[in-house]
Amino acid sequence: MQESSTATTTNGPAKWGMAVDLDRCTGCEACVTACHAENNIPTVGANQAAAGRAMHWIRIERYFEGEFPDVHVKFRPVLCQHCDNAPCEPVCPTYASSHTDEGLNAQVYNRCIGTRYCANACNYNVRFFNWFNPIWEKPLHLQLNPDVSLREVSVMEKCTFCVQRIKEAKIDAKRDARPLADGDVKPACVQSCTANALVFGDLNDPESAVSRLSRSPRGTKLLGDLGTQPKITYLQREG
Amino acid sequence: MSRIAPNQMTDDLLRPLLHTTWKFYAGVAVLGSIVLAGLGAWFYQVYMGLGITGDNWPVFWGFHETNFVFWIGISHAGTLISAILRMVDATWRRPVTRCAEAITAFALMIGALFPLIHLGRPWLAWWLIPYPSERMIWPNFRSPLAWDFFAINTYLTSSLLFLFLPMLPDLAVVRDKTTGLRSKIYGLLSLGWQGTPKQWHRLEMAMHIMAIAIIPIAVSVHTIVSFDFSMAVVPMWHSTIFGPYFVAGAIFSGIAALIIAMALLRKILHLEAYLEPIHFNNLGKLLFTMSLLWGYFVFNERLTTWYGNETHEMAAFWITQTGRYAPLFWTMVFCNFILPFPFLAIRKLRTITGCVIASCGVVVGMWLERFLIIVPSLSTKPITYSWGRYMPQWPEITIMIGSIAAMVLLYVLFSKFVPLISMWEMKVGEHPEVKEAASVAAAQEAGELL
Amino acid sequence: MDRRQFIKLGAATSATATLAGCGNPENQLIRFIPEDDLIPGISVWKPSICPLCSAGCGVLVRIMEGEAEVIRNGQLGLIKMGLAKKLEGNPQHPVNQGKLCVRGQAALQVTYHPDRIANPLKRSGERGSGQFQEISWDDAIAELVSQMNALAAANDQKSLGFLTRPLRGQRQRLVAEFLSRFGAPAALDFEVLGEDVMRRANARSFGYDQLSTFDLAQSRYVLTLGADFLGTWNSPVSQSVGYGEMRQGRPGIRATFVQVEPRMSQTGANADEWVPIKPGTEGVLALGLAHVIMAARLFPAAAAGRAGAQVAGWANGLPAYTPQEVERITGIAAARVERLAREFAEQRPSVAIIGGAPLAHTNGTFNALAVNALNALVGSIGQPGGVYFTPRANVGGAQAGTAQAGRTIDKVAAEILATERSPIQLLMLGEANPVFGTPPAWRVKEALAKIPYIVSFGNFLDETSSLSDLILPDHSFLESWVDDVPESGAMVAVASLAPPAMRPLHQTRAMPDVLLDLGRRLTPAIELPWQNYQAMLQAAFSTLPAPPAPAGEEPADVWRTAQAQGGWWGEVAARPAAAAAQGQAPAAYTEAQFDGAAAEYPYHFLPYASQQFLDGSLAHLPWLQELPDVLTSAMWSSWVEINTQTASQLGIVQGDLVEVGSGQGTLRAPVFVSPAIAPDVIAMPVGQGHETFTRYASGRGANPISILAPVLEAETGSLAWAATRVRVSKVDGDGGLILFGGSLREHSEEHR
Amino acid sequence: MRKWFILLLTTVAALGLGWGFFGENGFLRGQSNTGAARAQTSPIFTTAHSSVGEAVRHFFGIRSEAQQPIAYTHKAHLDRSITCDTCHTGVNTGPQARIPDIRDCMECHEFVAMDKPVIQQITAMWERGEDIPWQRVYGFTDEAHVRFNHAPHIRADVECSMCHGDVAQMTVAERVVDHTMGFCVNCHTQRGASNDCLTCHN
Repeated sequence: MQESSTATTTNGPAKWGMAVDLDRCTGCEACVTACHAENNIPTVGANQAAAGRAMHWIRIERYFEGEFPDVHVKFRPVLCQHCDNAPCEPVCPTYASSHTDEGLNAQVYNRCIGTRYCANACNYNVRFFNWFNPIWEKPLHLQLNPDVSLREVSVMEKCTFCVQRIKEAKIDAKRDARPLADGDVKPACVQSCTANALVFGDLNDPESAVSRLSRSPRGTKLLGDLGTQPKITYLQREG
Repeated sequence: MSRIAPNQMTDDLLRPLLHTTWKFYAGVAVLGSIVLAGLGAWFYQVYMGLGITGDNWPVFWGFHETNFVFWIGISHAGTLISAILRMVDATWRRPVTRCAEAITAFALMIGALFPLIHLGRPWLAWWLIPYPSERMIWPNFRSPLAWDFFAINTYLTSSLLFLFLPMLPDLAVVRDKTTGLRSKIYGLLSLGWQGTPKQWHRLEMAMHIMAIAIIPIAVSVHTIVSFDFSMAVVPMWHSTIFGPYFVAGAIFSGIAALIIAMALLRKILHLEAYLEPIHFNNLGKLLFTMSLLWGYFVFNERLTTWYGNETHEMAAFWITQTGRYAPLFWTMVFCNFILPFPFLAIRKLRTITGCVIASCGVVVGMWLERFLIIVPSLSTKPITYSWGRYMPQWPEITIMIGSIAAMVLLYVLFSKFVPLISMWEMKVGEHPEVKEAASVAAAQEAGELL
Repeated sequence: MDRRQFIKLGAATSATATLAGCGNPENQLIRFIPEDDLIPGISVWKPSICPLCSAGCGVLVRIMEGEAEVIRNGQLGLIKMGLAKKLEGNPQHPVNQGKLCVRGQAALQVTYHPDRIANPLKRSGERGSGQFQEISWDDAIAELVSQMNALAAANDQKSLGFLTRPLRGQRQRLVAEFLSRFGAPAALDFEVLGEDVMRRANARSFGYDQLSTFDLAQSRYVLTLGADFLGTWNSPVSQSVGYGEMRQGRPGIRATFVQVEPRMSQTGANADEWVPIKPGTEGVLALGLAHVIMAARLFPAAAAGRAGAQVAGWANGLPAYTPQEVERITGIAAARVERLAREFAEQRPSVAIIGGAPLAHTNGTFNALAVNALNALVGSIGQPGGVYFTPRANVGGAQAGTAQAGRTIDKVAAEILATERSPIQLLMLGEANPVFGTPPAWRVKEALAKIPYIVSFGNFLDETSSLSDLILPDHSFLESWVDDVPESGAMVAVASLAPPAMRPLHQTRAMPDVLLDLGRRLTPAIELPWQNYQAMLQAAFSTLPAPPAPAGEEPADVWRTAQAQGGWWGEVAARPAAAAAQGQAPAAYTEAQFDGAAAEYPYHFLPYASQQFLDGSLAHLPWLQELPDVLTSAMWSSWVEINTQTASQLGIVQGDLVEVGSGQGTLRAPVFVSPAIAPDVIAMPVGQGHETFTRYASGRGANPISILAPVLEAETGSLAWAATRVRVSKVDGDGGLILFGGSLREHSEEHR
Repeated sequence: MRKWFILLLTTVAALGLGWGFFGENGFLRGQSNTGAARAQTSPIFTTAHSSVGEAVRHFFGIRSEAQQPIAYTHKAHLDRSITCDTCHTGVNTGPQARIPDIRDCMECHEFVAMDKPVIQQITAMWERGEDIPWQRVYGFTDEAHVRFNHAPHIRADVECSMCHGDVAQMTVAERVVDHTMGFCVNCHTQRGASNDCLTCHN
């Protein structure tokens, strides 16, 4: 990622967003496991996976196009789009799903009472429910990231844009009395992305890498016509 | 309508209260154990988590929500019969009102439980109550689920009042007919009803106000229940027709439930003299109207979706029309429309049996309708990669059966403690000279009659 | 209350506190004095090396304080220690440049696996029954010493065997030294999906006995034959980084990427053009392209130099490989061959990559040589955007000899089975699992069972290590000194190195230290010049040149810098290409041979390295089991891929259970009906089907290797794992295919 | 005639339902993306609480007081001009304040106050290689999902005693401040700090 000296904290709150270059994405799924490791996402096991309870905050969607031999495949990493006009937020009766100043779709686990309405309202199906209380078979619990809380039974969870990393970067920047630079925050998926297909940053900073990519003529929004105003821009493949 | 002497009437209608057979205990025991099984399943679900149900990603709602909408729908029986017919002063309603109002109250109690049952963490449901706290967080008033909370509570309160108010004179009769503790309890319940002209006047006034008030409440409740779906941008949910569609469906299933309940009561409590074919005939006509209305709504909903040909909607459309859920869809159409049609449209078939058969079809069909609104749409949301499916598991089936048993049990117990046919309204109806009981004298006479 | 009473009270509450302990049994354990100085909540990043595949990516380990159950002085208790929490790519490392693949991310779970062997174990039941009892390290070492002493006493040192997956760096050197000083033959290495064919071809074509490195970032045209270079093959992270740049890294320039393979791999799914080809004819296509290029006089035959000389008929412009002839053999239309050839020659720098199944046919070396010659023809060797050979850092002086050439597991197994007394009396087993990874016809399990004594250094009980008599569990890579010399993936020489990132969680010991210890205890002792493995590494790395220091400063200490940054990397004098071996006939096309008659077994069986489990050695990691396979979205399953039309002819729908039979046996697995596979090919990922391999992998799915025929690649003698033909029939039963994704296809109008 | 008609229609309805639920393409059967959907519990899941009693205690926020193994007096130490962060290191640089282990004690008590029985008790533990099993006095429950970071609070000049009470005057530290959400929110409001949910919860 390019280093940029532009300040982002000086002009009000950031607006975190992501650009996904589908021409770079290889479908390697490094992001998927990186996300599991970073965010303490439970492994549900074969039976639960068969019952449709597998949890992947980010997934690589695969679509076949055409028939043999003229067949093509489209990969698309889908994670929470952190919509500015998010369908999941108004429906939650307790504000467990709410919008933050920095444009994140927050899921506040302790406030969640498990109506699962947000998951129904979400058009992207990126919300996952803890159907049971997860445990980690010892000593797998030692792998857990202490910066991310463990969600208990009957709580909805989803991609947070690795808010723990955002918070840490902000605290560090404030400690050092410097503005947050572009590239200071990298969610786990972005950091692992082998082909640099994922770019994260502040959309309020017009010079940030993500802003520049989001203005690309290749840029589209997923289900953009639904008016959800997602903050993830997909750069379409060329050729 | 044959005339029944007031005393005979009192005896007939109070018989269940004063004489208890072994059949009652057996019935309560059987129903009670089914209800306990349902409760047990619920507690097991709370203990283990919702994973024991068939809900999954992406079909996060299934049987619990279907049952919620279904029972709230059933609860619309009382509103129509009691309130509307009371307002237009349709006299044939008199023996039917209390049966209908009881259905409203009980179905609503059970229906209102389902949002709790479906919650992952029901012990936190009190967060929906807007109380001030130092944490400075309120419930989200933008959420249709919060609207549900208020709507259902309002409806439950008002329909309990609506059931209870006209019960006062009858409770007073029971008070006078019994002795000891029972008399005291009924005394408390009858709130000191003495049948004075002032009391009659106030009761009439209250009933008029309630009848007027409860109609918009009932309409709004099911409209708000429909908002649970239509507010979400989910294929086939996001529809302007859902409000009236749900209200019509609710009244439809409510009448059907009422017909079934009346037929059972007539048989079991030997009320042949009170619940006459004319009542079934009239309700059958109403049911027929609603069936046509329902058919009209379904046709509208389907046609506009199909004609609109919007990609995401079409997935949910075809899966019910020709896909995995098509058998259920066509069964629903059969039960709600094709089956009731001959029984309700042809006068010769619109007998008590005919009406009951049609009603059974409607109850099943309307349950399927709710299921078909919820599950197919959720399994075919816009992102095709996340398409999924749903299969109920034993806990939710047990809870559903338990809820049906609870309905019957509540009804059985109710019939044990309160006369199921409003005695005073019957008497007023049977003796037209007291019908224009606006004057003090007439009211007094009515009081004496009791 | 006076002070004495107060203290008494304190003591009493302490007793109750430890007993009551909030109902948490952990609180009843004693706590040991911490050995690390860590501040809770603050992460420290330490370098390490990912050991899961041969790419050798550098990682950074996030260490944070946590509380773990450990045994100290024979007592179980809790200790606050530094625990690895997350692995990230090491941004400084030349191979992976800060990135880490899906398997590398999951490598964390190797250390924390619930079924990891925590103590030395001694067999207590029948061999292979999986019954072991814990013994102390002293007893375990003593037992092994007495076994080895017995060999030495009988002057039978030659019957000590060492079976391992290919080792590199100082580990390999140590094992080699140990064996040679004991008098044992060199280690026998085993890898399921080995790359011997590619190395042999590179040695013949270019004089480098190693895998190639591709400068994809600067390529304009990439033509791949079978190699899953973005997923599982060679150095996937390095290649993925290059791929990203090749697509969108240069303003206005976007490389074209063509993938030729009969079953669309993850890599093929990214191609601009996917070309299905008849299995085993890949080399013919390469020569067909060369023919067109030479015929059009875009490049002269001589441009291919030495690589061209390895191919029969090259100098004459390959007259036998006209587009029409290529069409007949490969099934690719002649016009397409011509077009691809022109594109390949004109959009330069262009590069052709071959790997995977094309090399696992009987004519694998031919295929590889053909592609090497094609690359050489268009001048892609050692040029930007082309093929490179990673320079080798000379760590610790001359490398001890590699594994005994030509001595492969199948030959050794046959030898053991053929003789009354096994030629191997004592087998040391590294992390290799040949029982799982060899065709049944080789009877490796039977052979191993004939060895009187097997000692394993493995971390897990798998099909092979469960046959052992003694298990001396190794540290995980995070707990030990690690080093590596990546074979490919970097443009500069790399020698990775890292100290332990965390303290050992269990009662394990590092295998190199066990060997050194063992050597000292033997009679006669083996005199190795190092006290421990750390000392050996220090000695070796100190020989590397220090990085140039700024003027006026002391040159940095290589040993310290390497530890801090995760290794040493830099320019070294390029190794001269080895002289061409004499007497090797130029390769000519011979039709690939398949086991099984086409009439009886109508389909080519194509096993492939799974994205999650590679060759099956990672099937024990729950994160990888639950990872949806990117093309099928299958989790916790194995499956066979069948073409849509073939499936409908056979009356098979998605998820049906089928039986796949070869001349060697049958297996059952659910079907994934795919439009992206040739109709005459049945593909199946390797990885599942373990009998014994921890709670997560045991008894799950089927192992395609179990029906492979023992066909060998003609020149190298390595297993031709793509040379089996099969038949398929639908059988009754629950397929048990678990898919994460719903529909295979998108709404056509969606996502404009 | 009518009976037959009724029977026919009922049969049709029953068959329709049966077809819907169990038929070839019925919603209780057939292939799905999730395979044969099975919803039984998997061994890697458990209920959130080990007993109903524990669940009820959690619900009402009842937590047992910490009972320390050693009656450590904060007052005696702080009176000797030792500051909080002497032992609770990391509090001004990172999220957590370290709870000192026996090595910190022995740094002084290898030389100081050796005659006291409690010190002898500690020395004995030290010699056995054991750490003192201090119990956490404060700390949030898992259900609170709070990720508290000490350092920014210290940098914002929040006194330790603000949240932990006047430990300097305590013998054994006690939980004297109730760390409710209201407590945090009030202070954040007064000081103009963010009251966004994610400030504390993630």
